[in-house]
Amino acid sequence: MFSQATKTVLIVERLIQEEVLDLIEQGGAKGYTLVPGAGQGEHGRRRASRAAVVKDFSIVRIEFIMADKNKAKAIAEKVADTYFEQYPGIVYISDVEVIRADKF
Amino acid sequence: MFSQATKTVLIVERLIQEEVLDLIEQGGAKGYTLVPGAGQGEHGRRRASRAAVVKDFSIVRIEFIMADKNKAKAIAEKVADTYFEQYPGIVYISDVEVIRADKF
Amino acid sequence: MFSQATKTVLIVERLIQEEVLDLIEQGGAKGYTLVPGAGQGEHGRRRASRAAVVKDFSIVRIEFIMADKNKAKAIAEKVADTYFEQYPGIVYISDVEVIRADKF
Amino acid sequence: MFLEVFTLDLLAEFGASFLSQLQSPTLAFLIGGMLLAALGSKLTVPDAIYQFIIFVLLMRIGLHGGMEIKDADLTALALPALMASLTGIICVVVGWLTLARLPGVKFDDAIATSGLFGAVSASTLAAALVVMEQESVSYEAWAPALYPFMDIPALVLAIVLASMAMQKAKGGDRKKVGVWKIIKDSLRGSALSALLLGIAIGLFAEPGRVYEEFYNPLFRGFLSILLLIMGMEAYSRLAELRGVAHWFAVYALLAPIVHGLIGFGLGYVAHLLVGFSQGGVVILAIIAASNSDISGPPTLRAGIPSANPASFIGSSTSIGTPIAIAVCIPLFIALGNAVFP
Amino acid sequence: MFLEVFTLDLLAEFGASFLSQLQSPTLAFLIGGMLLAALGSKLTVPDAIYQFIIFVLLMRIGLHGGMEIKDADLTALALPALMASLTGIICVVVGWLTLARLPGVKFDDAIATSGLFGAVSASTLAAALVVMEQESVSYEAWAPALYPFMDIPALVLAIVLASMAMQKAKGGDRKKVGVWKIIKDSLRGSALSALLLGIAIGLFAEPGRVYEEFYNPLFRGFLSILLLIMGMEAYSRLAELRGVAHWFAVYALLAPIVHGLIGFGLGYVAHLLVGFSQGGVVILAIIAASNSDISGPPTLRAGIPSANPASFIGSSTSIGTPIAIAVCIPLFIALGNAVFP
Amino acid sequence: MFLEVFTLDLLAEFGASFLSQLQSPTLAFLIGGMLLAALGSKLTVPDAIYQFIIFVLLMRIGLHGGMEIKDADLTALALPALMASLTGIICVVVGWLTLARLPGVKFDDAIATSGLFGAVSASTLAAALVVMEQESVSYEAWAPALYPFMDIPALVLAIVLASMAMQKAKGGDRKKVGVWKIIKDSLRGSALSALLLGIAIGLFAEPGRVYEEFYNPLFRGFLSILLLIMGMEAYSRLAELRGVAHWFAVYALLAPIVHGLIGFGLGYVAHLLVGFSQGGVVILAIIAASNSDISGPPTLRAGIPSANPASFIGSSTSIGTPIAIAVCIPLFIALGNAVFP
Ligand SMILES: Nc1ncnc2c1ncn2[C@@H]1O[C@H](COP(=O)(O)O)[C@@H](O)[C@H]1O
Ligand SMILES: Nc1ncnc2c1ncn2[C@@H]1O[C@H](COP(=O)(O)O)[C@@H](O)[C@H]1O
Ligand SMILES: Nc1ncnc2c1ncn2[C@@H]1O[C@H](COP(=O)(O)O)[C@@H](O)[C@H]1O
Ligand code: NA
Ligand code: NA
Ligand code: NA
Repeated sequence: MFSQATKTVLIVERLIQEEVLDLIEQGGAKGYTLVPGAGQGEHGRRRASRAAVVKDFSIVRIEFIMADKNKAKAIAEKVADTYFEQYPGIVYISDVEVIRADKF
Repeated sequence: MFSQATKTVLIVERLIQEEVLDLIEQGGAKGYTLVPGAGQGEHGRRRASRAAVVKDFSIVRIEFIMADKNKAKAIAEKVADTYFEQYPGIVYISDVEVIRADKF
Repeated sequence: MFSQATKTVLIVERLIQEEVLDLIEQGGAKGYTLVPGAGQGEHGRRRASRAAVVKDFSIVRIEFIMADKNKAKAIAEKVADTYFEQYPGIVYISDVEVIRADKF
Repeated sequence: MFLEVFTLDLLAEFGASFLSQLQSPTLAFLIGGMLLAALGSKLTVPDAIYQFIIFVLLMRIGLHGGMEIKDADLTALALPALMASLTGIICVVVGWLTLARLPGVKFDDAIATSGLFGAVSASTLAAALVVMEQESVSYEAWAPALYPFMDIPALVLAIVLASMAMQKAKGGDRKKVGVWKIIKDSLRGSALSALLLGIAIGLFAEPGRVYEEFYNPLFRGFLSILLLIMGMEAYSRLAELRGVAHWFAVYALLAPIVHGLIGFGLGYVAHLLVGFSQGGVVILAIIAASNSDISGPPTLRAGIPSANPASFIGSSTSIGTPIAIAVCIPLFIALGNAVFP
Repeated sequence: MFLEVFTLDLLAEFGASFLSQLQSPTLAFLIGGMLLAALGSKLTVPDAIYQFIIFVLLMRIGLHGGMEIKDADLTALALPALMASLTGIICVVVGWLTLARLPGVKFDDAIATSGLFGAVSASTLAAALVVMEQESVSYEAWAPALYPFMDIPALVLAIVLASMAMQKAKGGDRKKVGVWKIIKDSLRGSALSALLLGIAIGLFAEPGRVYEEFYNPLFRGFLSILLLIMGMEAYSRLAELRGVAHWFAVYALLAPIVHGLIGFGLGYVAHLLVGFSQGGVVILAIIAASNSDISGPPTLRAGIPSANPASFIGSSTSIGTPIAIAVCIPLFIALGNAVFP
Repeated sequence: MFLEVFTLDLLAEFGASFLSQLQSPTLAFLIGGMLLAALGSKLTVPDAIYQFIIFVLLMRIGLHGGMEIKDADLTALALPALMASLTGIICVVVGWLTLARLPGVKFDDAIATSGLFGAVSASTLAAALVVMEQESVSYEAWAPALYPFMDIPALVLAIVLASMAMQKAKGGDRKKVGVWKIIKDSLRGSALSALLLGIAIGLFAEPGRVYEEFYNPLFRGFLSILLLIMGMEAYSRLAELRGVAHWFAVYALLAPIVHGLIGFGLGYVAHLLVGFSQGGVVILAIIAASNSDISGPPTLRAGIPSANPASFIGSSTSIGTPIAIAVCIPLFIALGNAVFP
């Protein structure tokens, strides 16, 4: 019942969220899940719950599962190339097992 | 100090959250963690931060760690069988290493 | 373009969040991401969205990626040793592949 | 000839009432919300605020009702409550006989949609009360409490119809529909809970001061923001409608008016029989015209899981609610003024 | 004979006051919240709203106090403040001598619980002020500022007792308790911060208008919602109590009344010595009867990590707070009326 | 000699106005917020409340403006609007000629900072309106609507300058800057959207009652909380400034005053030419002195991605905003009183 798939996680600022989601869809992913958060990295700390005077600089964690690892890698690379020179963010992938492989 | 365990992630609508959590407990998991979110899939897009006029249709991401992979798979299959024909949602599992194996 | 790295996930109460983040930084991680949540474990259930009369007892899920697995394990062990005897929480690690390895 | 004059009168009255409504902030905020969404504004009302607004509005309506009915003759409520239930049931039956039989329309989607349009919207009710107060149309203090009497039968009937159809299709053993569970689910929804809590506190305690100092002054303002949200929702869910048969859009356009007329008619019967007031009849018509936006969708989703939410939520949020607020509120107030002496 | 008449008088007074309290929305909302939770309602107040309500209530109390004490003689505060501290300390000692010695009760859990019940609840204080205003019991403007003088010593003492016990158990080198850290933690908590900020702004600026237009009008309404939340919390945490020794429930039932009497007594001494007002004594009694719900729990959790939060939070939220609000507020107002001429 | 008297007068006036401002809650809340953050208080205002406050404040300003300009002569707006745009442009040019040329200052960071300080802060505008009302300085109802006329040109110019410089550096083919996209982005931001929505509803509907009952009464109170947030933000972003060239701090100290004087001067020209009122000139000066805190940062971030947000956000939030509110509001009101007869 379980089959191999690839999970990709993208952590980016809300500012570029819509554009990143577009890249994910264009890259062939059939879905994604997004949770709001906070974080710290090279570009400084971002808080979660406090009044975010600048909403667009808070963090979202986007994950999507794809059956085809190469397609997933291609999306990850595309996002990294397009944005990560100038905008904060990270991306990583890992192997997972899914039920209903045709969904991904 | 580290030992093998299985992480299962379930992404479902808040509408069936309580029932899914019950299945997780009945399946023998000793705990779970839940974060609210948003997402897109076959059944359309769901937003996060905006006024969710219909609260129950927003997404939750539930993860639970179990030492016994077979039990984890059984829960995942049970949830998929019970709900994923009619309700939106996905499930995947992956291997992790935990500290304090007896906790899981 | 992809290289190996280790993802560590810490799920703890907000009460000790700042101290845990300090340990992560001291351990050499260059960043982390944090999402607020809810959960259940040995120490009882914690809800997410409802008025959290005691804010500090809600749950945060902290993840950080490091290129060096041993350093990651050291942080995980340090947190577990320092807090998990008396405070609720879990930690697990898993392998991931990252782009831009020098960032981690 | 008499009818003609009457119709002209009604049209004139409606025209005037509608024009003044356009000036009224109620409608302006609804349209404003649509415009903002259409123009891609980033303005959003946080979910926490939305929940709070619903709570305060329904508490206000409930407290007011509860305090007023303390010394009301509640037997007078019986017949209007019956009429409200009848209206809810007839509306769903109408949908079952029309929408569900149209080509290209999935049966379950149609029944779920009928259930939603048979049920009641708390926001539309709140908007109606503000406009009626403005136009000094008075009503029985308990009239807003007719809400659950219409809401619950409509939801229950829709779910029962859908599951009967499924059993027929599948044959096999009859799975019982948990009617009581549906009723409980409805009453436990956040909007009805707040309404009932307000009524109870109004009845049994003395909340006059907190009502005057807090709940009442916030009513108009919070309603304006709620309408803004409704407008934004209406626009941004339009897209969902695209994937759905066009009949849903047609239904969503007409059902509020037809349902409102059914409610008005049955309310008028109650007027003739037990003297149900003009304002009461108008409220009955408007809640009939409204469609459930808070507790209806999850109840129907849980009860008819095979129905596609895009069909019922899209059509109600994007078309049904704006029609109910922008057209039906002025229409039935005008109708009341025309019909009642 | 005199005592008997006095007691009867007090009982009659208390009965009347209690009955009127049941009518008062304060209690109605608390009970309403319990009922909602018990009936499984989905109504919830979002966390953001809860935080905001606490902020506005405490700012309102602080601003009012700050503006009033501008020209007050603050030396009069000294003795009542001392009495407040004494009350906090005695309450913890009482718990240490009773609850902590009972069979089946873990020492650390008992001390943490005593600390919580020795400390002060901002919500109960707010509710008391509204009821007292209603019943026209007047008090020194600075009386609400007694809060930290009772709250902090209680928390500090509990943590010190727990860590002394642990050192004794473990033997070995004495780890110093950071008393100053506990004080800082308490003062930095969101409730006390807002109270102190309000006092400071009331003292040094001229916030009269924003107080009159915003903070004061929202007071009653926000309090009603806070009590609703408290009621919901009380019910939903009852389950937690089950896993804990029954003595915690008994303690939570009695401690508010006993602590209130201690506070009342010491307040009365201050009345005799420096003329502390009737209302001031009542406030002292009620905050003594209350138990900390915002900053206390995390402070105790951090300070006594070995204590099981279910014991101290369950008993305070589910039993202590309802008793303090529903029983102790009318009780000590009635006692004040009976004792003072 | 005359100048001397004038300066003394102005200083005296400013001194008095400043002292009374220190008493005014406006400033007290700002300073209170800083103190809370500095002392490590856990008090925070939830994000949802912050969003709601911004919405209500801007709607209030917009509704008021919209209702008042219904029968105003809008041609009178033309010249002040031009002056506002000119001010925005000149302010950015000043930054380009000074800050951007200083040693150790990255060009892109400097231009982004200049854009932010050339643009407008809704919060500062709201604070200014409250203080002006208090001191009975009257202005044209449409004066707050000058906001976008200054805000947008400043942001557009900064982004154009930065991208021209980048093209020069890189050589190669000229990538066109999407000016229209920047304008749309600005107008779609939550603050400007709410302001424009309020103006539209004020103009086309009759929101008088909801304005009087809801938006206006909340204005002062919500502003007090917004200032508290601003104060907390100012303190907690100070740390970010450390990694950045000191020139940014110097610029952030001086720019508000210089920009305010530019705005005052150009406003005064409009006064001489078309009779722009004293209050209008003061508003122009104060919005010139302010720096954008809501829509500016993301617009600049998207438009000048190479700029380090710590430089522009740190300096504006931590230094620019406090200076604008605490120094520039009283300064330019006093200047107005001194200069106008
Ligand atoms: N090593 C890391 N592990 C987990 N999350 C990270 C890491 N580095 C950066 N992030 C996340 O990515 C965001 C942007 O990172 P950066 O581009 O490094 O500023 C941060 O705010 C974090 O949320
Ligand atoms: N490929 C995917 N990757 C990540 N999350 C997904 C994916 N597909 C679906 N989801 C999540 O599961 C929810 C329901 O999916 P669906 O049943 O496809 O509508 C969506 O709203 C997403 O949050
Ligand atoms: N098996 C588990 N899987 C996932 N999360 C868990 C698990 N056990 C505990 N947690 C999380 O860790 C928190 C504290 O756990 P505990 O120390 O077991 O009370 C819980 O509230 C959960 O959020
Ligand atoms: Na209906
Ligand atoms: Na106490
Ligand atoms: Na400016």
